[in-house]
Amino acid sequence: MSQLKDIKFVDLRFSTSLGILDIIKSLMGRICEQMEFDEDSSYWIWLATQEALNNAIKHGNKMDKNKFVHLVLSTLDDEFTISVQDEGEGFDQSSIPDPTAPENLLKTSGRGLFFMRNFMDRVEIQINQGTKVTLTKKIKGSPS
Amino acid sequence: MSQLKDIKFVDLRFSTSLGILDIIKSLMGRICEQMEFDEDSSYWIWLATQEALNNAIKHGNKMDKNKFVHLVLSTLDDEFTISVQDEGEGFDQSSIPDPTAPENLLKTSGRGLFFMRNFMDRVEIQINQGTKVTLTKKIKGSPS
Amino acid sequence: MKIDLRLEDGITVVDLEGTITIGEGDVQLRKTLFALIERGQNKILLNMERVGYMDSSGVGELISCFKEVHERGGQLKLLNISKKIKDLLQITQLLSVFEYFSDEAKALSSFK
Amino acid sequence: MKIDLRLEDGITVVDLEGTITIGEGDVQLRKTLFALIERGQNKILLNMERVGYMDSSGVGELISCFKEVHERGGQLKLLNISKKIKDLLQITQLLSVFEYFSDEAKALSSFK
Ligand SMILES: Nc1ncnc2c1ncn2[C@@H]1O[C@H](COP(=O)(O)OP(=O)(O)O)[C@@H](O)[C@H]1O
Ligand SMILES: Nc1ncnc2c1ncn2[C@@H]1O[C@H](COP(=O)(O)OP(=O)(O)O)[C@@H](O)[C@H]1O
Repeated sequence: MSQLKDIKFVDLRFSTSLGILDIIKSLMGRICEQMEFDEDSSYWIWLATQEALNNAIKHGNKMDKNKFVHLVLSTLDDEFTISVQDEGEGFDQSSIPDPTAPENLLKTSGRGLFFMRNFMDRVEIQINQGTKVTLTKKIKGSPS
Repeated sequence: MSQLKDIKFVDLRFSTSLGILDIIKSLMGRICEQMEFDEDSSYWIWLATQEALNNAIKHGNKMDKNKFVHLVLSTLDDEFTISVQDEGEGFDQSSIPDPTAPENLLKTSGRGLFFMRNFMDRVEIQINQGTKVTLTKKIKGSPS
Repeated sequence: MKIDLRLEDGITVVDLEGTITIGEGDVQLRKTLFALIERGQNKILLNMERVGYMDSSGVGELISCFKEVHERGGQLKLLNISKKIKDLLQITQLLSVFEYFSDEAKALSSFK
Repeated sequence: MKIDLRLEDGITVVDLEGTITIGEGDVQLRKTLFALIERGQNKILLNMERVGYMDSSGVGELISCFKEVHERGGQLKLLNISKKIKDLLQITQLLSVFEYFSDEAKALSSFK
């Protein structure tokens, strides 16, 4: 019975909403716990995911409640993959400035992707129909 | 901003798991609140939904973690629709006994569908690839 | 689910706390009650004051316990069921099957 | 987010409680601080002891407040940032921008 508690795979499509974020947070917290990520890792994984969700809602779907965000959480023995897809117009990755460059230090935005890259093992961005960001975190100690 | 908190539509596909139920419960609680269902209605809506989810997990997917449950929550101004689909073999609806018949009163199972019918305004069962149960609850006072 | 046992005037009061649903308290409750019966403690009062939620599996579980206790010549009664659980037992027409009380002293003396 | 204000030796201590994230505390914090500056209370100590979580929007918000206070000739300093928020400010190389303290008395006297 206890094994049946585990959440292996979740595919969630929802209308643009900020109100669902803390429910997704609980869901991810549960999965991180079951994958035995330590508390710090879980914290950073959620931070990175939240940045991706915020971007999908804000920049991708431009807060349009008639558009959808598509989140897929999938767990393997040694890694956790999170993908976030929106219905926006995408963006030019090469034009994203480095937020730690001196001239950008005091900018009030532009740190989301930087946080994702900092806290996850892999960040892939595909722009096709909307933007799809795939975040991967390996269990500590597993070969990369 | 507050409008953007609303959750209008959620489409959730998850690997058979009991551990996700209380997260779905929070999600539904949030939606019921936003639709202004009173506390009692929210309680019974969750009970009915949980019965449908339990059936999908237990009877439909037979606890097989490689199978999926598909839950769709959709809100209109005056009604909340919940559909739960599994990947099982379906069942013969006409053979389901009435749990309130004297000979069934002390049976230890067989009250799930009865609860759904009792607490929801409409219960539709389609058996196609697996079983799909669609539950509808109208906002009190809205014309039926 | 949290289950606490106490003996009052030869009757076992089972204080439950939590939910009685699939995969949660259900098996646990059954195990506890069956163990009591094995030990000959077959006068049982289930205190449900802190049971806030029960689904059809939970109802089934109650019945299964009820039947087991009766087959062994014992008695199982309910104490302090919430309005909603009462509703569930009402619509399933089980309210007349279970004896239930809202006063512990009265419940205990009913076993005599 | 919960925001409480208290005046200590002419310095406004802003006790924050909650998260600084998109659509949550952020706008609220900005409004509070801007109102303080309007009233000429431009020596501000943000007590973040009870801020458990902050995302990049929150960082942006802090910077926006910081810049506004400085442009008006004031000072904004941080008190009791958690290990994780410190990490965030560290990797974004903002730790040297914000003055931060773990002792309120020391923080207050630094404004002199
Ligand atoms: N999903 C997205 N859709 C469209 N544009 C995006 C998306 N994600 C990021 N961007 C673009 O990349 C920029 C940098 O994003 P990010 O590093 O997260 O910082 P911020 O969101 O604070 O601007 C954004 O300002 C936006 O122009
Ligand atoms: N999703 C499903 N897939 C297959 N069989 C089902 C499903 N839902 C219900 N059933 C059948 O209908 C019966 C009655 O279901 P229900 O009223 O929910 O009570 P219970 O689950 O306690 O048996 C079940 O025992 C099962 O045989």
